[in-house]
Amino acid sequence: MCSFVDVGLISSRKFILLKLPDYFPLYASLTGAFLTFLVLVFHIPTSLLFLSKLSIIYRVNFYLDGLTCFFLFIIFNISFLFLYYQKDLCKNKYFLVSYILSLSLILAGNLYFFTIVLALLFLMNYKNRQRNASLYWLILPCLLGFMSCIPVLMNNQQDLFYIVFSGKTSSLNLNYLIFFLVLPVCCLLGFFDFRGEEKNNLHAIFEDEKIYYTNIFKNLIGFYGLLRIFISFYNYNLSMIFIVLFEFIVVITALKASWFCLKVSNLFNRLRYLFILNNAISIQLIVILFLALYLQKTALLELNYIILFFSLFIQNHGFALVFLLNSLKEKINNSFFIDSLFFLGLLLSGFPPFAGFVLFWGNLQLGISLILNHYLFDMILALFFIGCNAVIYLFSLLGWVNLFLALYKNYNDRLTAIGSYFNFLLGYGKGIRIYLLSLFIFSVCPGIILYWTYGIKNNFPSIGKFHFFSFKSEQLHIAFTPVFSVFIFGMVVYVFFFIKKKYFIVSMDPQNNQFKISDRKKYKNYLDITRFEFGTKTILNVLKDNFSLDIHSYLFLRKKTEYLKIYKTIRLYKKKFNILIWEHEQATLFILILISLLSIGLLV
Amino acid sequence: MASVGDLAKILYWGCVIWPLVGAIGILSCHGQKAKIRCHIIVTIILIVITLLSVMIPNDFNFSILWNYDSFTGFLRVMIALGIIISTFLIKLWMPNRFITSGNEMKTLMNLIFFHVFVCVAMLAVAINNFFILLIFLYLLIFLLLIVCFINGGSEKVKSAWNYFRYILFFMIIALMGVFILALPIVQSYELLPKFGSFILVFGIIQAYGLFPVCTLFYRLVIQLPSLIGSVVLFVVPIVFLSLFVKLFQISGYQNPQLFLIGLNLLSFIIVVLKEKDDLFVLAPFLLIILTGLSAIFANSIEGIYCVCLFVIMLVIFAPLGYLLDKGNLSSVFKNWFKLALSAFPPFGIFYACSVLIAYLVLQLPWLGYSLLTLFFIRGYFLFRNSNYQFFSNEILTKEGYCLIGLIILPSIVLPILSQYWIFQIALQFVHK
Amino acid sequence: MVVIYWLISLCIIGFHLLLFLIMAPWLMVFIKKLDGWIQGISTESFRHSFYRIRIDLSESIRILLYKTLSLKDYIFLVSLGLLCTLALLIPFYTTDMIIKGNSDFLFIITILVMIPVFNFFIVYHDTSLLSFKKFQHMMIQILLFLPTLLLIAMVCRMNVKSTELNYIIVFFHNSTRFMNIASCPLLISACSLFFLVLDMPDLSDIIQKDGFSREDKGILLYINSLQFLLWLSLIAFLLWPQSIALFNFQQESLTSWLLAAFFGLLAWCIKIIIECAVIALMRNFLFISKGVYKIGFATVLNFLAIIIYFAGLSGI
Amino acid sequence: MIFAFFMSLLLLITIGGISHPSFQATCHTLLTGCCLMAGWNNALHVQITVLCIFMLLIITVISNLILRKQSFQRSLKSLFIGLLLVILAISLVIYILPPTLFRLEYGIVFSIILVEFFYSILSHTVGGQIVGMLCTLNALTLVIGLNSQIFAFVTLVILYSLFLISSIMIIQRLG
Repeated sequence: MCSFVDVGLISSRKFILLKLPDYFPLYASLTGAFLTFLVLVFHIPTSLLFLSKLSIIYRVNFYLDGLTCFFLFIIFNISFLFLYYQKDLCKNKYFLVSYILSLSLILAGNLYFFTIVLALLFLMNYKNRQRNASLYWLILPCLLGFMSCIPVLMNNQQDLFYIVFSGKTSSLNLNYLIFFLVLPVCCLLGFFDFRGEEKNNLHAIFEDEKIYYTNIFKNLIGFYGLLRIFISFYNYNLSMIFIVLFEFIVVITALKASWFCLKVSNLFNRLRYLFILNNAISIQLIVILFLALYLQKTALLELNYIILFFSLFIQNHGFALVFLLNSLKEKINNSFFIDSLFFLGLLLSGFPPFAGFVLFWGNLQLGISLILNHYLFDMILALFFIGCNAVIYLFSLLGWVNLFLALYKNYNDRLTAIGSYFNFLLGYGKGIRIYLLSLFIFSVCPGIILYWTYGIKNNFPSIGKFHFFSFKSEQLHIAFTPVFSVFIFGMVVYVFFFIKKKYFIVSMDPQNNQFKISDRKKYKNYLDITRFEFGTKTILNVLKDNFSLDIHSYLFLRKKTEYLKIYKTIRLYKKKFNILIWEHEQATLFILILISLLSIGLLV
Repeated sequence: MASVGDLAKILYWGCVIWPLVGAIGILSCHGQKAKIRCHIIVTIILIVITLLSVMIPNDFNFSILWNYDSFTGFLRVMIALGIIISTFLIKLWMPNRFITSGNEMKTLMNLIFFHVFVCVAMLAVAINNFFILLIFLYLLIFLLLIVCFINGGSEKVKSAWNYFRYILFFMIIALMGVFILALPIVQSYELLPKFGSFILVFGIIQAYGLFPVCTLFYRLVIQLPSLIGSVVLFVVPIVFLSLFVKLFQISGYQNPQLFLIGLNLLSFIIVVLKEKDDLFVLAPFLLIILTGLSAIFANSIEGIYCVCLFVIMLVIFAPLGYLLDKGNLSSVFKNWFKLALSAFPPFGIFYACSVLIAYLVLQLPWLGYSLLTLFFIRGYFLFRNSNYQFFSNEILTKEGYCLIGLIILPSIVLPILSQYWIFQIALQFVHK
Repeated sequence: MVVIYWLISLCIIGFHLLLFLIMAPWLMVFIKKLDGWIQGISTESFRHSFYRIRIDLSESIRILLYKTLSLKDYIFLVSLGLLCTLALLIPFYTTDMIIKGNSDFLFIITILVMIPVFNFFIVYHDTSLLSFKKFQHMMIQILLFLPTLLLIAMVCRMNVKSTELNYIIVFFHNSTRFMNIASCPLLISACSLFFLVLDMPDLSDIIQKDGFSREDKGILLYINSLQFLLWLSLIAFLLWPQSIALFNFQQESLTSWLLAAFFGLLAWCIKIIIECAVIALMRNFLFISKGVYKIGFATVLNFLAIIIYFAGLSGI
Repeated sequence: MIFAFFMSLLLLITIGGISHPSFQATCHTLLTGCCLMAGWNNALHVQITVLCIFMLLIITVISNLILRKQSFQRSLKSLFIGLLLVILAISLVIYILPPTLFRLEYGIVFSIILVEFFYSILSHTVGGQIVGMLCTLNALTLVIGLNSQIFAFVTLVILYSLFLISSIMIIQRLG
């Protein structure tokens, strides 16, 4: 289908690196998934595994622990999904290279190997004459700073070369590490590629769409890098500045992404910005982790870990499927595509009680309980945190609603009954249906995933009691069990349909059985005129109609002419100002001295 | 052949005398092609001998003239490695560079003086006596003068003569410093050894190309024929650096740390500013400066470790850069070289720089961070316009693979292989 | 003992749901009556309006059970289902039902915010431009109140150390003082919710001019009344959480719980009536020129609640 | 005392300088020989001092032969700069060296080196450059003659020989 894609460093026409037969990576990833599943479920101590023995022989460290197994499991799952549909996706092996790179990075035992593979990944995605290509040459020196901030004198004099992840080396200063990790991780999570609707190179957007699913690996690596550094070198003397900087970047990108996903009309771009929005919200959890450590509130850590890993698991699997479907858009029939996107949206967006809402709920509860002491600064921080989260959640809701409206607006005459989506007799897309149903089950009763994250127990200091159905933490009196509400809703719906089927005859007319959305003849004109798009114009009009709030003039930048006017007035007054100073030279001098003395006094 | 030590000594003198034998061999061959082939064979055998001379541990006691320790062995191997790489590159990329403008006599003399130059360098690295070392160093520079005379051209001769005079002045200054340090009462006054060591160090570091002499050295290197130029670019700095590192063994010597750091940073900034127009010849100067910076802390294990790492980088990237500049290769090669030299991960001098900065952050945090910011600024200046094509069809040819191999060799392969050996060198050198 | 416990909790749930489903339409009629009484215009009599509602509802439910469902019907069903789950989560007069650990304040207000969003999808069923504007206004109105709702959650969290409704009740039961300064923040934030419920449209006006069939009108009206009742019961809960009986069967005897439950029910009815009166008064006498001022008032009240909480802490 | 007199005379010659390079070189080397002879008794090894004196004689002959046709000019500016350098060097040495040593002599040697090097940089003609460097080498012979270490002497001889060979080649090539 899409024959060759010139993306990143590898010009795939000459891609002769990997000549493996097609089925080899498929089975390899399957076995990998199975092995890591075993390790996670049965909490096998990872020191037994043969991989960690490999390092002694080849002096290249491989390191395996609960965290790596968790991320490996996700990567194997996603790659199995993509390899299964590789025939329909692109021909070139661009996906395989990023897959192998991400695997080697996660297995990397020492920091040198870690930074090398991370840099390779950045170079892979470098496209010259890209909009933010000059950003790459700011990220690579960050990695240099990252690598050189770790003191050469590790515990053993012998191994100057490797700074290994295995030992608990608390001699490091985490601030510098985080400071140098902020930019690369944000770039990995896609916080900087806010490409607007470039009309001129549509080709770029089309080309990008086909292989955007590889960004899932970049995203995972970003999270893994941050968590790995945090676990291996964490100590308590973080400094507040870096955390606030990180929080500031995350909030800004979240707001920007949410605004863009309302403005943009292309389906792919809308999905992309929602992906970035969800990343930003889950990164906020990690920032809360750092804040909890800084404020020495260990009661929060347990719930934070659980929610973080739960949302990581669901979000990555969900968005992998979303982008895979988007790449397969032409090949599969439309109704299946729309329904699965609808269910995925329901899962990821933040509609209660599924995974998106859990992410938002966790963020809010942890954020509030983190800041709960009685100082004015904390109060302002709490209000800022709540306000930003509210706006982000509001815009993400509108973003997903916008997506569903767009979907139903374009394809609404081919909509099958949603109820019949999950009966597995239908032929096409059985794998995807099973995948989706399992995701729903996981999101409703999180115990299954939380049992796996307990494999990471020895990494984290304080993982408490295990609750199968709910996110609960006794000290903070926070609890949320999604399964009960689904159970009640299911009961109510079942009662209605039971009565309907038992006592009332389904109408004999077969044609009537077929689900029809509407006979669009009567009110054709209304629907087409009304703008369903939630673009800027609609929102501004809505605010103007309902609340008579005209914010059009504030939002958009003034034209250039106004700047010119300001510049002319300044120039006019400059001459007068010089003459003034020249006349009252002594006075101005005296005033300047006075001001400087006062400021110094103030400072001291 | 009573003990293994004697074998090591014989091998050491072997790797000194072998280049002379090579020169005689080249004389005896007749015909351009035979001479060049003989030259290549001699250089290949040279690296074999030097490796052997290093592998065999020596138990020779201290002698005033000839002193063997693992660090000088390491330097000799590196010099041999550099020579191998430069000859191999010239043969692969521009075979006609051997023959200088058709003049039979000039190519012959160039080849012979190349070997004599190597022999003197091998000698100079291991000599322990300060005065004899100065003789050999000055002999090296005299050889360069003679090569310039042979190849003719008033421009060449003038630059060589200027460089020759400057180095003579700095050597005299160094000798004055040594005599001040050798005074019997040097310990009783705290200013005297400081002044003496200041003069001594200032004399030596100017020789390997720090500011202000680097412009002269740069002009000299450009004039030289490509075979000798690519080798001179790293042999002269390495030899003078070995002298600079051995200064710590002089009894009264006190290292003027702040002055040296300042001078190094100043020359770093100047090289960065001048680098925009021709990176390929100036880049080795950057490596020399970084080696000098890490040599300042040569009395500690990490200092020597960084020096060894940077010597590896210098030995491989100096000829590569010089020949890239001379040969007309595609811009993709140059982009890869620029990436390797920019100290960004993953290839090139990233690992050595990170180890150096990490150590500096420990010792002098302000210096570590200033160096890091310098790398940031340099990265921005180097890669400002973002249309760098790294992958194209040229890279998938023979030359492309050779270039990438050469870039990956010092950045990943050599540090891993030689990590244990360098650490032993550092331990032995510091505890002496 | 356990069997009795499950039996009683089942009948509590049943009575709770019946109460919720029946009381809702009466409420809308009662408020219309109050408005008429304040403005001095004569409204239709109680008996006639009940008769009309009863016929519409029974008609729509009968047809709903008969015909195959279209997207519009799905939306109605989903809204009804969500409203029933919420009804069971919010304790009106007693607590400690089976769904003890799940009634989280954030979860409830998100679903309450979600319902107008679902209703907006009805627009795809060829409604008129006017109804499109009305549904869009309802959705935006409630979504813009989200920051104030989260502020209330924060006040709740700070005052009662948890946003779980059951825990709030337990907290106030344990706190011995009857009406101390500490419980005032919750009271004020409840009052701020009045502004949210103020402009809740009762959908009767748009339905006449539109092409909806009879049963759609009935269901839409019913959903809106259920939603209105839920918001009022939430406000009632926040106003005086101590009035709700604790159903921990182990400590107290059955009779004491029955008494408390009856008192809780009575208190709930009185609170609902008072709220209706307050809303009717606010609708007639509180002239707010711009819609956005309501949100402003609500946030200001919440800030006031926070400041009072701090005042309470520092012993005033 | 004689030693100090000869040293001061030597300093005069270096700063003042005679217009003809070969005459300047011969005077400078002969005077360094006289200084050596004057400071004869407090040298460590007399033999090395004698060797230095003979070497200086040979060098005067060779330098005379080489610098026959050469010429260089001295401008007032270089004179003043030379004076400034001398004052600077001597004051520096006096500040650093202890009073027990020959502070004046060391100051003079150090200033000669600086001045002559500076002159060789300033002069554009080859003759001036060669004479400048020769004088700096003479100052070095003075130090080595007195401190007298055999290896230092060998280095000095080789430095002189290499410098003279290169100057011969330069004069042939650049005239």
